[in-house]
Amino acid sequence: MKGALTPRDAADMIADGASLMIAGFMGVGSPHRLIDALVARNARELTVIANDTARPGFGIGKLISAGAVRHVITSHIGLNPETQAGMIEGSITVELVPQGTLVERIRAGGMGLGGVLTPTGLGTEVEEGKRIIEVEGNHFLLETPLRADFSLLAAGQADYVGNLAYSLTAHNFNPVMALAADTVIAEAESIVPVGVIPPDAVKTPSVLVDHLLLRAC
Amino acid sequence: MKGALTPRDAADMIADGASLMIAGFMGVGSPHRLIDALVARNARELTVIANDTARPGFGIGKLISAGAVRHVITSHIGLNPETQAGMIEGSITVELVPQGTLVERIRAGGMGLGGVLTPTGLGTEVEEGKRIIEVEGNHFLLETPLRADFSLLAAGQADYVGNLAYSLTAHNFNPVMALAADTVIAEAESIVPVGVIPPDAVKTPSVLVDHLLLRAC
Amino acid sequence: MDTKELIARRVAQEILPGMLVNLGIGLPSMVANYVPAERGVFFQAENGVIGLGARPPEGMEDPNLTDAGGGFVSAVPGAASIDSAMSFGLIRGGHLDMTVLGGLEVDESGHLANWKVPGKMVPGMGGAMDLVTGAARVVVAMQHSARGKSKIVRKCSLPLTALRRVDMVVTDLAVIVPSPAGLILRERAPGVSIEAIREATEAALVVPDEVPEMGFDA
Amino acid sequence: MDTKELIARRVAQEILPGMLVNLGIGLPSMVANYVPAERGVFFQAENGVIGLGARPPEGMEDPNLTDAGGGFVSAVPGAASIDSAMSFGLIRGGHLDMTVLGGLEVDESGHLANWKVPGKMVPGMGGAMDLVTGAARVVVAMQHSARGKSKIVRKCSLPLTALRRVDMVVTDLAVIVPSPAGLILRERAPGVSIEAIREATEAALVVPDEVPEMGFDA
Repeated sequence: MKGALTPRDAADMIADGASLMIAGFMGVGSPHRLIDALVARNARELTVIANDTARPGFGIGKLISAGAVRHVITSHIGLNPETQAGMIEGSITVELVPQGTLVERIRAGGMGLGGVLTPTGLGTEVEEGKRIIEVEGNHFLLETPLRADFSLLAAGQADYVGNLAYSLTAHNFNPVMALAADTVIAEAESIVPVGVIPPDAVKTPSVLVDHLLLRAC
Repeated sequence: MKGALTPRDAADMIADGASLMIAGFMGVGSPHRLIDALVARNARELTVIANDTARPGFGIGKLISAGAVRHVITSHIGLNPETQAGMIEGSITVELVPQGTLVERIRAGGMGLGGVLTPTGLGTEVEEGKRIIEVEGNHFLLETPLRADFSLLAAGQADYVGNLAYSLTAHNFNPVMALAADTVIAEAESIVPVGVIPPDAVKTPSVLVDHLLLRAC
Repeated sequence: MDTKELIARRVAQEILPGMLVNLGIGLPSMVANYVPAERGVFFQAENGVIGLGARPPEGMEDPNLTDAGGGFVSAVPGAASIDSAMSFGLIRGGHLDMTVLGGLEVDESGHLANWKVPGKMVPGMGGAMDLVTGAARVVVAMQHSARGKSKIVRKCSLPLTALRRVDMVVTDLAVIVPSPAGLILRERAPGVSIEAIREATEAALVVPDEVPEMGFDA
Repeated sequence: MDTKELIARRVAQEILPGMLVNLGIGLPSMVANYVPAERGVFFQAENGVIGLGARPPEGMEDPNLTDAGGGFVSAVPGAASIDSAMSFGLIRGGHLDMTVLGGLEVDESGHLANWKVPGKMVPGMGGAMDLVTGAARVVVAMQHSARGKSKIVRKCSLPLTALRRVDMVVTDLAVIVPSPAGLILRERAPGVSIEAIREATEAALVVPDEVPEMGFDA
């Protein structure tokens, strides 16, 4: 862990055109301060890998509304009509991935696997262009790893060395995304002294976190 | 969760010839009471899937000493000369699997994946008989899922519905093995009322646990 | 009883003690209202909680505890938080006893389409493809028709959610069980005739000698 | 200074502030003794702890906290418990900055063999194959020879641990850096001549103009 950043410094670190994994599920467990900072610095041409694009005015929806996003790899955009409109008019390209496949592709990218075989998507549009592998008489799609330049995470608690703990349904994609980017930036609801998060409660070990946002004022 | 069992009832449930995943790393995080009960009932011809066979007189080593094991799928037997001797004289067959591959194969078996691609083992003896799959110019071994008839787990705490929490290095293979068997039996150092293990501290959700051993006296 | 309540109550009867059940957004989520607490059922939401409970009292909502639609929920005693990898490990790995999903079309092969209307509505599959592929039992809860058009069709015209045959379809008119022999009409909604169901259904139905009315205790 | 201490102290110099480091059982585990706490290094053991610490005071040992060899350890402030899937995710995914492993043979291609002597000793690869495949840096810490026979060989006769070229070999005689051009002799142990190293080494060595002695502060 390289120390605490202001949201603005973090947003400046993320160049236009960068690929970002952004944690969260309909905005729950999303790094809202980082998102606001990206909107504030007028980020452009981002690729976003995320479960969904939340809704207009909330979470990743703010990036969509601001026109910051060029490409999305996601499982669901049904609750954000702006993403759907952007897709139809061509300002945003969208790659739809089944949710369980999305999380495994991210995990594979973070954990050094060359891919995983899943039955999900067999015989559907998701199959198009993918290799089908037979194992013991059953067929599976070969799904390949995903990685990004940055992962943007939101934790309930962080400690001074960067260990993260999450709360209830705010876990979602945070633990896997923590492994799958070149640079990992996290924000936390509270930052506590080392030792306050006991080893068994750490969900993302500090060694994965490059930067922590300084505490919210 | 179907309620608490005596170790003896649990051992009676496990027929000779059954395949067992047994959690633990050199005996740490292993279900010692279940192992003792299997030795006591003179179990025979077991297949054991486990990280290692511990050492003579400890953990899985007790099953080896008792002659209960016919086949082992494991990453390491170096600290148990009895397993090595059994392998050489032919009373035990041993399939050696790299530790990171072993845990991914178990996870794939438990999580409905048809396999994973790993670079580990490429160009070594581990490669023999396996398919090599190319993804974006890199080569990987296709490793297939593992499942068993039973998973035998050890938790630090269990609650009345079967939620499990683990302590420090006693986690190891417990969380993945909890998904990868037809029947999951767990023992715990303590059994506490529902609510004592908060949702964020549960490492194995109760829905995966079929039986819990009654408290140790 | 309105048609949504009828569907939700009938689906609730399929949920047996101790099951782990995933309920989709919308109509399926209403099913929870008709499953008595003493049945010991755990509801899962794919966003990461096992043991989903009712909406909390006003002012007690936790922004870190919602259902898959983003609505505030609570957690029952014995609940567990899980991340997305574990959530879909449970789903795809066969640990989920039942999923209840909405549908756009179900066809004579028992195939479900529920994630895309090309050129019109592309919400994305979310967790639906994994749920239909992996859950031990798949129940579709939907209105029998939309804008006068049968949603039980000969062959899905919309993109499929999975190749797996769903196990049961519950509509405001009927309970239908897809099988290798086709769609079996198992139950009628109260006061609805077999003829009326046939008329409202594009697909061919296999009609047994006895097609009882759905039964409701209350 | 005995040869094991010499090797351990020299390897310790490779460990930079803030690194995540895995130490193998045996000689490699001694390296931790020579890394000052203020360097802020986290030691990982593949059995599932990040932030491995020294053996606890007598009577304070926790049976649920050991190193990969089963020996009692402690956990430093900021430690984290992880399961085996995460442990090897860190290793294989390139998150581990360095691993220090023992060796049976290293050859001119930089290949390591350390898990099997066919017909004699078959301990199994444990985590070694994943470690050598995935760690950002692989350092082999071993005696230069065993029973008078060089362990730095032309070509490994024992089964390989991985195809990946190891990054450094530290022995009681030398520091050797495998490269596409062969094994480069980088440092000599104090008082050991280049000639003595050549004689003790089966493999061909690339010898630069300057081959300084290992430097030790204390």
